[in-house]
Amino acid sequence: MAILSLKNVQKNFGITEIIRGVSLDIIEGEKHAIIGPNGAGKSTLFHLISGRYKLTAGSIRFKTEQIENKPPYEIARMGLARSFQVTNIFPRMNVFENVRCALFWSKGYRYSFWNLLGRQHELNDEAMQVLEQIGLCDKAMFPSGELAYAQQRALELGIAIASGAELIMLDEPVAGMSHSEAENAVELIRKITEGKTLIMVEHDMNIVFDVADRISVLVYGEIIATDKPADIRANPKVQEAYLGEVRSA
Amino acid sequence: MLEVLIFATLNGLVTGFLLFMLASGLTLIFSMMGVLNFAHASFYMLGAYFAYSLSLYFGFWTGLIFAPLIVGVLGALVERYGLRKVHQSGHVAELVFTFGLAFLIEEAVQFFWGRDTKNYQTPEILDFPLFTLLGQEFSAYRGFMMAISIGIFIALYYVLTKSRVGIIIQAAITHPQTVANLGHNVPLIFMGVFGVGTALAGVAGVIAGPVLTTFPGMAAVLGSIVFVIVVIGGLGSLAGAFIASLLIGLLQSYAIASDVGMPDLLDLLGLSFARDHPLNDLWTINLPQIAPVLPFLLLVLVLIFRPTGLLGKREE
Amino acid sequence: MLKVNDLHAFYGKSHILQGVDFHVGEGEIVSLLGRNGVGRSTTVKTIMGEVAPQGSIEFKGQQIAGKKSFEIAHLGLGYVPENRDIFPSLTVRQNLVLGMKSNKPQGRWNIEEMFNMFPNLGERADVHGGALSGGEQQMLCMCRTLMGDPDMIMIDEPTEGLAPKIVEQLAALLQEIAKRGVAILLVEQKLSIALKISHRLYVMGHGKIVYEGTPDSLLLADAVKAEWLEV
Amino acid sequence: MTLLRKSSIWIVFVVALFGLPQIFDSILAISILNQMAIAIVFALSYNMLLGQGGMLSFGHAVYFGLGGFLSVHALILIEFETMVFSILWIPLIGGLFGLLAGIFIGSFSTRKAGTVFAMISLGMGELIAASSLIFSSFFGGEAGISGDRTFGPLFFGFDFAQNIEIYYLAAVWVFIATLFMYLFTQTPAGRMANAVRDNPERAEFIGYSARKVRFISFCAAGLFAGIAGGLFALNYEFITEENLNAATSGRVLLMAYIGGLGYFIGPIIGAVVLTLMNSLLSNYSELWMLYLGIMFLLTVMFLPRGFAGFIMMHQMAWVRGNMKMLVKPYIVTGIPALLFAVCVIVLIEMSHSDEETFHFLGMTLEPSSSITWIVLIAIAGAAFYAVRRSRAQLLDAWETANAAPKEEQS
Amino acid sequence: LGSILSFGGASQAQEPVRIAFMDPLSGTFASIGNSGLKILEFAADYLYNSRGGILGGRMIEIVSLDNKQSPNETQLQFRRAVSEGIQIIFQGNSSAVASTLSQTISRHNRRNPGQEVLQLNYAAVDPILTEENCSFWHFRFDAHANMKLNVLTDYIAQNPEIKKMYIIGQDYSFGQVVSDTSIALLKQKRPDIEIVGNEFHPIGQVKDFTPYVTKIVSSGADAVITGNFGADMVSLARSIIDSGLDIPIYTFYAAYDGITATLGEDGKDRIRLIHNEYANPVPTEERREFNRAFKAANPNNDVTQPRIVNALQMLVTAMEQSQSTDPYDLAIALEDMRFTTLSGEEVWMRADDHQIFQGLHVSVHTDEGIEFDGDNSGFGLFTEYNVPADETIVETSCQMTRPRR
Ligand SMILES: Nc1ncnc2c1ncn2[C@@H]1O[C@H](COP(=O)(O)OP(=O)(O)OP(=O)(O)O)[C@@H](O)[C@H]1O
Ligand SMILES: Nc1ncnc2c1ncn2[C@@H]1O[C@H](COP(=O)(O)OP(=O)(O)OP(=O)(O)O)[C@@H](O)[C@H]1O
Ligand SMILES: [Mg+2]
Ligand SMILES: [Mg+2]
Repeated sequence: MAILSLKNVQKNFGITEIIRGVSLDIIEGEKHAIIGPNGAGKSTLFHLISGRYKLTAGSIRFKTEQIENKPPYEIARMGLARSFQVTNIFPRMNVFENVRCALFWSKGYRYSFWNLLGRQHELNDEAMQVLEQIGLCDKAMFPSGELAYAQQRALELGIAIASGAELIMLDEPVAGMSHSEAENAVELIRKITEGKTLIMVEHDMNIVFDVADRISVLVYGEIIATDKPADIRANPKVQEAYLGEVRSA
Repeated sequence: MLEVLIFATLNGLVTGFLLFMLASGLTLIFSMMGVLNFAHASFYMLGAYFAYSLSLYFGFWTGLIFAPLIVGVLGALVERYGLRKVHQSGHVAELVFTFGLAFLIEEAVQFFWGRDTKNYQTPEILDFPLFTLLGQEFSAYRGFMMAISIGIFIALYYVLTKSRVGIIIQAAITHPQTVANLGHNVPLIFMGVFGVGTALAGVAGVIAGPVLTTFPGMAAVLGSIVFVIVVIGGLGSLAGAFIASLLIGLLQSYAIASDVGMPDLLDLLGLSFARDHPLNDLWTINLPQIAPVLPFLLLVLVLIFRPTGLLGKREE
Repeated sequence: MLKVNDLHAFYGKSHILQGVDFHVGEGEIVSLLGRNGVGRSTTVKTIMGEVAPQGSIEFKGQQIAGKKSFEIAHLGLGYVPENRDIFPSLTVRQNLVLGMKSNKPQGRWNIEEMFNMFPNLGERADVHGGALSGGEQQMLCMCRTLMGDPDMIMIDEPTEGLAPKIVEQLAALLQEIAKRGVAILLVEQKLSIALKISHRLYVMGHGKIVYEGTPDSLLLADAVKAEWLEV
Repeated sequence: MTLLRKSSIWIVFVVALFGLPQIFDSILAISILNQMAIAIVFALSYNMLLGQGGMLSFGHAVYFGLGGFLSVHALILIEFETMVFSILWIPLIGGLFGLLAGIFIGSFSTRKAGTVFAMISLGMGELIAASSLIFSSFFGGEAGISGDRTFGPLFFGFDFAQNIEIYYLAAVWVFIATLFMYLFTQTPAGRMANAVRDNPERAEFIGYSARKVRFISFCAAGLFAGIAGGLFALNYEFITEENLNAATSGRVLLMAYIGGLGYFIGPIIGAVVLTLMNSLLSNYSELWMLYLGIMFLLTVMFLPRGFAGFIMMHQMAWVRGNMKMLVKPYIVTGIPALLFAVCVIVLIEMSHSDEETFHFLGMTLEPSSSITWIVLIAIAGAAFYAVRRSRAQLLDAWETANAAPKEEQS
Repeated sequence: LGSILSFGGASQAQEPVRIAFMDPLSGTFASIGNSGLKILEFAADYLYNSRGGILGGRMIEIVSLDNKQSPNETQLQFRRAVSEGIQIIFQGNSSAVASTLSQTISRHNRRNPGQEVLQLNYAAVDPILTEENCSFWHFRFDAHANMKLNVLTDYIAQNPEIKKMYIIGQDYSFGQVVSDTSIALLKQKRPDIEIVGNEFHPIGQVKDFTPYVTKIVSSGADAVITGNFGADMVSLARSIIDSGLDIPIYTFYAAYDGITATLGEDGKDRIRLIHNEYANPVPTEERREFNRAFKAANPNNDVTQPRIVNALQMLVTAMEQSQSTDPYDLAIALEDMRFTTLSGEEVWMRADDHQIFQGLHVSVHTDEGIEFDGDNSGFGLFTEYNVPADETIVETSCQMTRPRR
């Protein structure tokens, strides 16, 4: 049963059609990668799903509900977390706060102005665990805005995964990381998406091919193929549209 | 009745054009550089006072030329040695800085020119009625005011559309270093823009001084209304500021000219309340009474229903 | 063209560059490789005057250490930063216009040409830069620098977030640029493209140049690769 | 341990609140303390908006004022025994009304932050200030309305006729308000306020409606501003339009900013300092506004994070026990700086006063003789030069004092 | 801190009688306050301190307190005065401030017997201060608005040319009093005069008066009454003049502090002012000397409010009579006092409401026959119409509660 299913989703900005009728089913528990040339509409697709943009046409179902017209926060509350391609954190708060805020809603704190955070031990512990996972423990009290670029990417990831949502969407999670960092990140992604559903956009083919169960190729707002990695790699359309002759560097 | 309407319109336009002279400078400084310059009206006051002093010795026209220059230079210096330093610590810092500056200028003016109203007169040449309509004179000076204001609008519009200054400023607000890397001398541009902006305020002062009386409180009177205009017009839009100025000018002047008010409305509705009704104040309001706050009402409404302002593209 | 001698740079009290020496010749493509955080970006920023330099930086035989960024840019040195600083509130075209040093177009490049080279940008000429896709932003950033008609450009990690196909196009473009007599200093992590296009390359480690050579020689120098590059 | 340290600050606060009137017991001192008490609550409430919520408001006096007006009306009701309750609860009434006003205005003004919010607040401020002049039956026109706090049931025999009694009452309220405002920052709502301030968009993707988060802090700010207004009403037993106009809003902004927005105690410091300046300076010089203006400029330029920020700058040095390193440079720079300031002030005052002899700090100068001027200017110049010279060293000393000792560095 | 708070009062053999002068000394309204202060200080030195002081050698020390014309500041400054042990406060500007002060003082005096404070109001003319809200601790040394309007309307009534009257004023208590009263009085005295306009504009917020003037013109008015002061007065007058409208303007405050200079030639013979005490010609040598001496001491100021001098003189007389500086004794002594001013006129402080009665005059803004001009402009006020004190007397509704002693 598909946890997320897009039906003929379309998005125009003014006259330019960016997404031209994408239909896609994400099966519960799978690791799904979306690849495609720059400007194909991958991030836009993410924005549409997560409620940042309103769709021009089509419908999106998450779990049992239609979400195409919901504001981001309601979608997030349903258990859909995402990261951003361009780092998008709370720069003036320290790393720990960043992650803890990401935990509030899922832990049922909502808008409460009566429980004191100092007292919420298991919440704080959980936040620290997330920091451990993304390897920022030593920076816990460091203003996140002053972290080095790679570390900010890691935090970006941390905020996305903290809430332990069922569906996690990552937009180029390892962009700008070095190989070793990237490998750690991938390991982390594997670990935390155990038994969860993952959708990710990535340009680094090595990562895509070794993480993903299925891959969709988005070209100019249309999905030209959705398939197992091996078949995608073999698919000539995909090769000329995206991969080029460098199969995998 | 008719002539009231006609003159209300004329007065409204005059006020509008005058407001625009002020707003034009602030559009540069506030809506382009993003500096919440609360001292803008103070520079306007300085313009008036410098012009007054100059006019004592060299006559009005010298004042018209040099007072704005002096104000502009002052403005540039303020940017160079004050704002630039403050800029790094954000908008609120700039705001408080200009707060202090406004304070300072008002006090300085009282310090150097005293607290009395100054006898700053319109030039002889323009001291004749441009035309007399239904027994009322429309002084040439007011015509002159309009002309200058329109001139400013055209000149600025040309500069901002034809040159890259506009976009350079816009980019430099967020990415100064990058713009510098592309070979633009950002500090100089900022200094220049601020200078020009304040100079424009100076012009407004020179021209408004004689009609609106030159006294230490003249800045406070216009203080926040200028922001209202720029915001209603829409950040970053000169045309918007222009329209907003006229709009507000006319709005106020019509409100004053009209004698309608709650009582008339109640009559219309056939209602009437005892004089000791708790809301008596409300039932007796009339438009002229609330004319000065109408702009703020407009502001709130515009922002609620169109947060970008009338012609604003950018929304922060 | 560019000659850097014993260059030092600090962030606060932390000594980032500890004596960097290298040079770039006319129309040459030189790569600067190294792991994260070894100070490549800092090197470039220092040359550009963003970070206060200590040491000698000669550009076209002129000492530029201590000059202001915009002066350096006017001398003909272009810089494409790593974090795609496009101006989100400006349209693509305006972004490019900002790249020019004077109002009238001149020199090797003009906007139309750029749009032909990158159709994506052409289609979006009047879209706000902020709306561009990650990759498009990267391209726009480079085009903008070229509009300034530099004699040498320093590009910091241009391939980041680019689709493999585009990476190839980019490689081709860089070579094209070099053909037009623009020297290129390419700061990279991805060996592939660097090896493919650069004439010479330097490897950087902890604030120093630790290896200088040609692509072929580097391919053989396994020790260097193992220690200073992650492959 | 940390708990002890935290609470120790509060203990100090309480001691200060209730101890000061013992030391400074002149009528004027009490009056100043009362002003401070009010200003502290007001400034803190403002910081909930700007410092923590990132909402720049030009109309915060509205909630203060409305709270105050309601409180005075309550006093009047008590006086004529339409209502009977102890005036202890007056601030609460002010608070409730501030809250109501906050809920109403917040419902449409918190949709956006930034310029839009700022300008709506400006507009609403002006509108309400203006209507307060029009609806004179409720607001009493420019003369305002006044009540009398000595009616109503006694509280352990106190009728609060004396200002000192009111001060202690205020002090209690100040403590409560401050405590609650601090606790608010420690709750999810408080934290999300910071998050939304930093990045409203991202906040929406972790499940929070930025607007609602803003709305909550906005209402809270209204509540506490109202309480401050209530305290004002109790203290002065009257209130006028000027308590809800733009000038008052501006003043609270300055207090919060000068004190230091980034820190909880910032506004408290700001409130204390500005109140003192306001009440002490104003009677020593006609030109005090001028000096106030200058002080703002200098503070904004050289202490971008306010007084609190300046104090915090020494935290590291303190922790590392390096304060002594700073003593000498501070003296070296401080003395000429002080000298310079004095000279400038004397110059200004002299050129302003039209008496033929001019007394300052016991010295007597002749403004008429040019020597006086030359000498003063010379001294000022020298002092300024000295400051310029020594400033670098000061900064350097400060750097080293704050820098980690060698072994910690890596 | 305590020491900072207390002024280093000059230490003399006998400690001085300290009198507070509380008015705007900074900010927009400062010029009026400052000129008042200069007069009071000068009067104290010239009339008493330079002649061996009062009460057998005690000097008068004037303590200036800046209330910025704001009720709030007034409260603060009042507390300061009290903590300085000052018990006599001169205050004049803004009826709003005056009534705040009066209320505060009554409250304070009731709660702190033995530390009473006396309010000498030399300029706030809202009738209410000596009517419903009259207080035992408040004395007014200026004629209140109704008295002035009474005279002014008499004067207007004599002018048959005036058929249509336009009334414009600032939208606050005094402005409203002016409009209501003058309408009522004109109806009695000249039923034929039509009130063609009755306009209120907000204080100090009007940028440009032209729109109002437009209304005046189109209303066909041939005279204007206004209670405006300060910049609002100047702007209004200038706009009327600029619009080429040549009609008399009847005012309360259209002189001195820059206004006379600014109106200058344009205002000649158009602006008329209702006031007590004398302008030009000056009736007696004493006053002439006083004015000269003042001018010598303060070349840039004028004796704008002679009543301040009267107030001081009457206060001192009260002190000498009661041989005390205690507000209660002074109040008793001041009640019903008849006193001859420097202008040789006998004035009377009525006991029932503490309102002074003295001759009222309507003067015109001109440069002819001016001995003492305003702002050194050559222009000044020339008195055209005099009403002796006893004709200015009006009833009062004041029920004063007198404290027991
Ligand atoms: N608000 C907008 N207005 C106009 N065009 C837009 C807008 N947002 C996105 N686009 C365009 O839509 C296309 C898709 O953008 P998107 O960011 O989804 O690409 P992408 O697949 O993420 O590419 P990349 O891998 O480089 O990030 C781009 O060409 C971009 O210019
Ligand atoms: N603004 C800064 N303040 C303090 N330290 C910094 C700053 N920017 C960079 N650094 C530090 O300087 C070192 C070199 O940074 P730089 O960006 O040059 O690395 P790099 O070689 O470009 O690696 P990459 O770009 O892949 O992250 C890093 O350790 C980084 O943490
Ligand atoms: Mg993308
Ligand atoms: Mg880098």
